[in-house]
Amino acid sequence: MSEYLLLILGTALVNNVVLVKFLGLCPFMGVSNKLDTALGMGMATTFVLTLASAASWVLEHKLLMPFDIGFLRVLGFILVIAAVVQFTEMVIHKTSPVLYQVLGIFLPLITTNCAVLGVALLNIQEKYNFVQSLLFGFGSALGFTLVMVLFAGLRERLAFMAVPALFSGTPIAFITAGILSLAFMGFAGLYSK
Amino acid sequence: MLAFLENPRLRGGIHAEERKHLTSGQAIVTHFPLPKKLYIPVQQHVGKPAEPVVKVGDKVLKGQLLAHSQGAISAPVHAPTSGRIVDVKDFPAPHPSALPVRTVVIESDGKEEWLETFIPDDPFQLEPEEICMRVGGAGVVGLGGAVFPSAIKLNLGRKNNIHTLLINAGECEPYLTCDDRLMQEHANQIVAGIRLMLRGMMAPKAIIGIEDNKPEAFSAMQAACRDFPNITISQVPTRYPMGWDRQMLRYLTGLEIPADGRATDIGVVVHNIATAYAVYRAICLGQPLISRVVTVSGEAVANPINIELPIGTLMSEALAFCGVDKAKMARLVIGGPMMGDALPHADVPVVKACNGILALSHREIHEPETQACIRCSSCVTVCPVGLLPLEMASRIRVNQLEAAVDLGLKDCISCGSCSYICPSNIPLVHYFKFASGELVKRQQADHKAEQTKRLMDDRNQRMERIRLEAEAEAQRAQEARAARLAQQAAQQKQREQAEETV
Amino acid sequence: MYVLSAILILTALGLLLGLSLGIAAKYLKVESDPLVERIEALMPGSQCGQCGFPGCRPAAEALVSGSAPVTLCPPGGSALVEQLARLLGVDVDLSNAQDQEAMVARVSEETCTGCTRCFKVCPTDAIVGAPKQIHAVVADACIGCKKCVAVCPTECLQMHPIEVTLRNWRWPKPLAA
Amino acid sequence: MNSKPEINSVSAKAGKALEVARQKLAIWLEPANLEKLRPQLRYQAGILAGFALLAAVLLGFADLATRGVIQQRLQEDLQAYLEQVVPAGLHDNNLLADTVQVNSSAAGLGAEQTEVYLAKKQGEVTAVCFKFVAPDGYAGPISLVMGVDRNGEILGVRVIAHIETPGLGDKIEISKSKWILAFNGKSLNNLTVEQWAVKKDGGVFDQFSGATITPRKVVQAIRRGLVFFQSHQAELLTDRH
Amino acid sequence: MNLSILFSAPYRKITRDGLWDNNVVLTQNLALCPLLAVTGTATNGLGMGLATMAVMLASNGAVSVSRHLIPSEIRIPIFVLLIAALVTLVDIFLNAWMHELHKVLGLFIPLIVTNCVILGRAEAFASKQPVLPSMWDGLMMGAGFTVVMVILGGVREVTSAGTLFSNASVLLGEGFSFLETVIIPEYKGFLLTALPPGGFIVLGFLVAAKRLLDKKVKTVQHQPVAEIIAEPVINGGEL
Amino acid sequence: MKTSVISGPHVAAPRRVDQIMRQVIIALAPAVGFGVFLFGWPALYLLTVTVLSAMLFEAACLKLKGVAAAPSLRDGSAVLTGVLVAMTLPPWAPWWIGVSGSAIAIILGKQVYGGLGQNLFNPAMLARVALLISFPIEMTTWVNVTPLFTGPGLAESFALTFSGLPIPDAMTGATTLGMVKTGFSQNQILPQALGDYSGILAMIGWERGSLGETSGILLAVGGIALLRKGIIQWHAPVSLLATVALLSSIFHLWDSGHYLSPWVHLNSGALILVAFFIATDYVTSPNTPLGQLIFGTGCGLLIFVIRSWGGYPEGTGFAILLMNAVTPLIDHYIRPRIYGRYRNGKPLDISSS
Ligand SMILES: Cc1cc2nc3c(=O)[nH]c(=O)nc-3n(C[C@H](O)[C@H](O)[C@H](O)COP(=O)(O)O)c2cc1C
Ligand SMILES: Cc1cc2nc3c(=O)[nH]c(=O)nc-3n(C[C@H](O)[C@H](O)[C@H](O)COP(=O)(O)O)c2cc1C
Ligand SMILES: Cc1cc2nc3c(=O)[nH]c(=O)nc-3n(C[C@H](O)[C@H](O)[C@H](O)COP(=O)(O)O)c2cc1C
Ligand SMILES: Cc1cc2nc3c(=O)[nH]c(=O)nc-3n(C[C@H](O)[C@H](O)[C@H](O)CO)c2cc1C
Ligand code: SF4
Ligand code: SF4
Ligand code: SF4
Ligand code: SF4
Ligand code: FES
Repeated sequence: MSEYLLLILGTALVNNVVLVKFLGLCPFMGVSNKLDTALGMGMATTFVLTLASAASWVLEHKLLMPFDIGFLRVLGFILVIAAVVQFTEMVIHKTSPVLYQVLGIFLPLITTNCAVLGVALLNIQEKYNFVQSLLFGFGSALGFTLVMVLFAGLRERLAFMAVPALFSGTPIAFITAGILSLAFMGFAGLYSK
Repeated sequence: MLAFLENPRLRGGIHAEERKHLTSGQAIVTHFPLPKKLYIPVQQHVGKPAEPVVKVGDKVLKGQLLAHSQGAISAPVHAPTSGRIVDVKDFPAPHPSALPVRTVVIESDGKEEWLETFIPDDPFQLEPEEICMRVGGAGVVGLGGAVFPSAIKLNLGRKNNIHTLLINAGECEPYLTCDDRLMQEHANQIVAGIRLMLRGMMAPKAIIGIEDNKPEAFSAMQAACRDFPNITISQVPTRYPMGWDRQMLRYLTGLEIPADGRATDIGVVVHNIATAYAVYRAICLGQPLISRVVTVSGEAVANPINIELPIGTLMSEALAFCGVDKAKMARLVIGGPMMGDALPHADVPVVKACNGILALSHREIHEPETQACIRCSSCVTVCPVGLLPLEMASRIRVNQLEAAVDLGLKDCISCGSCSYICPSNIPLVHYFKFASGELVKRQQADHKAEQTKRLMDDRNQRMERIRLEAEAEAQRAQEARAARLAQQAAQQKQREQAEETV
Repeated sequence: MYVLSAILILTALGLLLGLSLGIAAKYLKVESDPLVERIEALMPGSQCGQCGFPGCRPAAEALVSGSAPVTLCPPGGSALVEQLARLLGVDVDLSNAQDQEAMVARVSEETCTGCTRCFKVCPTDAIVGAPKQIHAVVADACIGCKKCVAVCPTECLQMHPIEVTLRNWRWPKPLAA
Repeated sequence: MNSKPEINSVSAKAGKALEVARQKLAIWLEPANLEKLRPQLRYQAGILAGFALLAAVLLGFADLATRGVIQQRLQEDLQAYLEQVVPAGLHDNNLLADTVQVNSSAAGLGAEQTEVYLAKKQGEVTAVCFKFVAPDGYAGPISLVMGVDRNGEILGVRVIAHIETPGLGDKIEISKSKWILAFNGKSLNNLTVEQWAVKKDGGVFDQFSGATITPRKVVQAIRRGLVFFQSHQAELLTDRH
Repeated sequence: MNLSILFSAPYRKITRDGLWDNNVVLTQNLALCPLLAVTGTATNGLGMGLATMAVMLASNGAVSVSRHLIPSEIRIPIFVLLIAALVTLVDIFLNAWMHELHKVLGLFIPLIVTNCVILGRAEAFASKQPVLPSMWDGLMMGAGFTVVMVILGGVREVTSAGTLFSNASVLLGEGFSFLETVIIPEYKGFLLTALPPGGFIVLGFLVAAKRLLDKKVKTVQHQPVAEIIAEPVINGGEL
Repeated sequence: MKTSVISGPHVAAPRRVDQIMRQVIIALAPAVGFGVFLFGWPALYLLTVTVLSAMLFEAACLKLKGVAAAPSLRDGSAVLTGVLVAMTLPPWAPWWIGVSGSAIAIILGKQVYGGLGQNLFNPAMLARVALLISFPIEMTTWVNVTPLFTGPGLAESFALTFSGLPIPDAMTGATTLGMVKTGFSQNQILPQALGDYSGILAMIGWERGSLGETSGILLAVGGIALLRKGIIQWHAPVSLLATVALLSSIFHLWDSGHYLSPWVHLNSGALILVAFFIATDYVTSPNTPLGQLIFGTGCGLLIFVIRSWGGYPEGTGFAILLMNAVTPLIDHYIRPRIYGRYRNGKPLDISSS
């Protein structure tokens, strides 16, 4: 049990997908203007990521490995992911038009959110079993959501600050992300020991 | 440091330099020379302006009705002295904009002739309704600053089963001592006024809250109340804005008024101490509210005093009487320095709401440069309401008023504690006043847009109706023509047939 | 042989996913966009066309499709901008927004001939008066559309800023720190 | 005799069929036709499957064509590493082909089973080499490969992969510093247990200023590798082939 | 094929958009993951940029060719399928026949699949435009990406290690060894820029620098807003 | 002439920004003075370089922005940041470390965000952490205690600070926390790893460490002075120290071989400095009392976690930066109860009161 908890925490904090692994940066920058939308995006991603981790594990271990067709891994994974995302998109469109409006182009982009494919591939690379894969996916998504929400909070506050014109908007957001990433370096070494 | 050990009933607040000693030691001056002309605005209360009942040229007696109240919430105004009406015109109001307002101008005849009035033998035998009526007829309004017609509050109290009348003698604003002096000199009359109010509201008990920086007033009041066990006197800590009725109520009783409610909702009515005195005068002496005690103070005033002034006196005259040094005066303020307004000039009349006239020097207003907010959160600490002034101001700065409303802008009482404490000297209250005004403007615009839509719909419907009518008309005309033609044709045919047969 | 199975598996996967997505698309179809309605309700509704669209509804549609900025409607002023920005989740810098000063039409009594032309064009019936009589504008109903000014033959209608009185006086914005 | 016309007619038929198919395809590809097809469920599934088929075929053949080559490249890579730690003069066999699996679960090498490559000269084992991991580097595991001669003396050690801090811990790479060469010739016999440590801990190996953990952990791992070799020495050196 | 068409106004606009006005990274804020993950050195940036450019060229072409076939409901899976297939092909071939290069880039190649800008361009441009402009768009967007990759990698490499294009010969072949330079010999190294936080911060300053340049240019010419919003539809070069 | 309308209040409190900053500097003075005494002239040079360069960078940035530099410099925040940066540096660090630290703090930490009051992260901590990451060697070279006049002279010290020559190994050692971390990595257990640690000396500050962090007692004196003056609130420091003390007590009782005692924790590293002077930074901490309690607790928790299980010996800098990132969220969700309303903003029920 505690081993699983450690896996989730380690994935979310120490090896944070966004700040340490550099995955999923585009939605991280694109959908973090508002706290609410960041939370929405985080939850959408959590859903997709967890599901995709499980689905890709099944694909890998039930189809690709038995038939020795590892070269189709990327292709198969991305196909499954794309389908999961598309499905999520349709559900959100149906249930929450405002959220849909806001997440806009980013929902389809979860497909190419490196985080999703990246985590699915890492699952295989790290030789995780099914439960571990699931938790790894969930932990990564948790880490993603965590930094999304932190970052959105910071950016919401930045919106009221007198940032110089040259830096306001994207540049200061990047710099802030850098400092956030610096802060997360403090977790280095936590999980490995 | 040990803020957490303090009374949880007391939140926020500041301790500004009091500067009450300038005037607190001297008796109220009552020999102010009667001015030649008095300017009485018809609106000196919240609600509808009063409607003048006098014409230019009319002679009036002291205490005579000048304008009667209008509608549900309003109050009459009376002649402060005897004389002749010389004008009813627009005259600058004691308001930061000094924009004009309808004003009755009386030229005094110096005789101070009183109107004959009814004085009851035993006022405490009057019916409660009667008391309320007389208070209303005397034009008494709340003298604590809100200038809400007092009779309405009394009536409301009677109808709502009030358990407590809270008498607000906080006088928490620096400089001001008029209530303090009033209590020292007229304690018995005030207590009589309170008893009348209790009777008028049929309320069982009253609490008087006095800030602990007025020990003389406290003992005077205590002496005056000794025979009336249903009136208690409590000292409250000196901390601005203790005089905010809700703060004092929370401190004294632990009760809190719901945000969208009134004091009467929880069985309390709050009146100012000077209001009680005015009630006494209205009932026991039959005198309407035509004068009041005003603190004239500030470093630019040579002889700061409390002075009883007829309503309508120009502030410039009052200041001249006390000896103001124009060169030293950096700002003229009506009311206290915290909530009062700066006036552009002194040629405006004293009104019922005016409890202070301050001529402040540069040293007193002490106004350094405005800097960026350093988020010190002092403003949060001192806000008695529990708001986040820095956050609201930052939203308003970029015109996001809705966001400011979400943060509680509408609960702000404009007490000024936040602006006072801010080390960066940010005009926080000014932001909130601006935003509130802007919101009212938006509300009105919304209202107007709705109105517009309705008007346009009406018009479109009318146009449509006209068009339809015109069409129907045309149709009818056409049908008629067709019928005529048919008839003609038929006739023709007949004729032809006839010819044929012929 | 593994190549064959690869081809088979992937094709089957494609078939399966295509089918399920297609079905999902059918069942989860979204008919109309309720957002347009909500936005239209926010608009001033004077259909004045200052936004460059032929009325408020098209303007709302353009907003939803993202082809128009939230600052499009001058009559709505910054209040509208703020509401739209919230609804659509976009960032706007309102700090320098300046609402245009509200104006109302006023009839100057010397030159009015009572021709009733203004009376006929006013969309809100803000002008009152009988033929051959001096007309007057009800300031509260006038929306400042200037249509009457355009048709008046004697230039007796002019736009004036709304008069400031104690009733509509507001605190100005403090100078920025 | 009549086979020729038959062939002709067959090819003609085929040509015709092809022609017809081409025409049909052209008609089918007409934008107007596609417009009609696209909303159909059947079509959607089909087209996705079609593209999947296309991709699978493409990749399948690409893989068929390259699988062998890639396998070979990987072998070459491994070979290259092994050659660095086992001098060419010491063996005449193919290292990759001569391997034994040894249980290393107790040795702390980061794996349950370790594949040991045997270097042989004229059929006799002259040296062994194997990969192992220092799991507790500063930033993460450090993969190493080591060659050891019959007497348990180190022939060479190399770092295969690591994620230590660039500029600090990465001096363990041969391309960054010669530090790793200091292990050549060291064995459990010519150094005491205390000496198998960085200088700061009283040993003989240098640390890097400001980064002691990386070298400390590498030294400890290499020593564990030698212990592993020692405990399996007899088993490995006797030739069972 | 007549190359001069590439200098006609619509193509010039594509070129400008790709390289500067609508730059993948600096303006669109896309493709950030590979951008930050591999730009430890200028060489890595160059290699990854070139590989991405190649994939973009091919994927935009493929998407555009098949755009009439694809129903909008399942366009994303199909686009992704195409891109993944292309990337896997590149991966396989590099691995087999340019093994040294693959060893350096190997880790990052699958990342190209998930580079959002490839799908982004497929969606925004190639699925609506004829083949030739689409491919040109892919090329130019890729080029713009590569330029930023190299600049970012260069800045990070110089500040953190004092070198520029180190290891260029390993990655790109011996012919490129001339690129390898030591800018600051005996440099202590400002490690921050080599690490993840530094990547973000340097990128922030790069975007600010572009803004500064744009502001200087803007005083000369001004582009109306409407043009930026609507993608131009180009006729000509129909397949 | 819109501006002529002035709103109340017409009097103002006497406390201004520059006074606040000055008083914080004064409160830091004893600890800084002790640091200079403890580590000699090089420490003084470093302090001077850091403060001067902080002011210089501030002035340069303001100049670039086109703002008059003098008024902003006078508010003293740049000096304070400079002092705080110097206090977190190894006392014999070369001059360029000080200059880089000031540059990071002022430019990256403050001016790109728009200057005073606009920054999201504590500039001094940002500088500390960025330097640690960038120059781990210089930032972990701790000189032995060499009180003024016993160490190198004026000129020699000048050379030490400005030439950048390495400090001889014999003159350096590890800090308490560093020693313990190293001990653990050599598989030692506690009393052994602590060596000849003396809690009393540590409290006075007679040990290796950063320029201004060693003397817990002097820092606490300064902090309490600020508390009494009402310049800082008690919430953040108390909750921070209490959290660390509580967690370390629990774990120390559970396994005293691997977890330091609360006494060592409180006297080690920058804990007291951070609690009183860093966690209370107005700009980067929450603005409600409850928020500050949460902030302090979060800092304490993170410090303990990083010290006990993390890769770095000390975690205060990281903990502060992390909690700075959480601050906007705290401010968003934690708001004071408004008069007449429940915490969720709904008006009170009439019956309930
Ligand atoms: C910030 C603030 C301070 C106030 N201070 C006083 C005061 O010192 N004395 C007072 O009588 N009323 C004061 N008031 C007004 C009271 O809240 C309340 O309106 C008044 O006591 C009602 O009595 P009245 O109707 O007789 O005026 C203050 C109000 C506010 C908002
Ligand atoms: C950003 C950073 C990266 C580091 N990287 C390494 C590393 O890769 N290897 C290492 O042994 N120590 C590294 N360290 C240093 C360790 O934290 C630790 O201080 C050091 O190993 C102790 O060595 P010393 O005893 O020589 O000071 C790094 C420190 C920092 C701040
Ligand atoms: C109690 C207190 C603590 C402070 N702590 C810090 C600090 O840790 N780091 C720092 O750079 N400045 C500190 N300051 C000074 C300023 O707040 C500092 O200049 C600010 O954090 C930097 O941003 P600003 O100058 O834009 O406000 C402190 C100030 C006070 C009053
Ligand atoms: C305010 C302040 C903050 C510090 N923050 C950190 C930190 O985050 N990480 C660190 O390793 N050392 C930090 N140090 C240094 C630390 O307390 C100590 O000197 C050594 O890190 C202990 O090995 C800090 C020092 C001060 C004065
Ligand atoms: S003016 Fe408003 S915000 Fe400021 S302290 Fe008073 S109630 Fe609070
Ligand atoms: S008191 Fe002034 S400086 Fe302090 S937080 Fe409030 S607005 Fe900002
Ligand atoms: S400008 Fe505003 S009010 Fe006028 S038509 Fe457009 S949306 Fe309607
Ligand atoms: S401006 Fe428009 S609304 Fe106003 S009176 Fe003229 S026509 Fe009517
Ligand atoms: S490249 Fe855009 S999310 Fe990774």
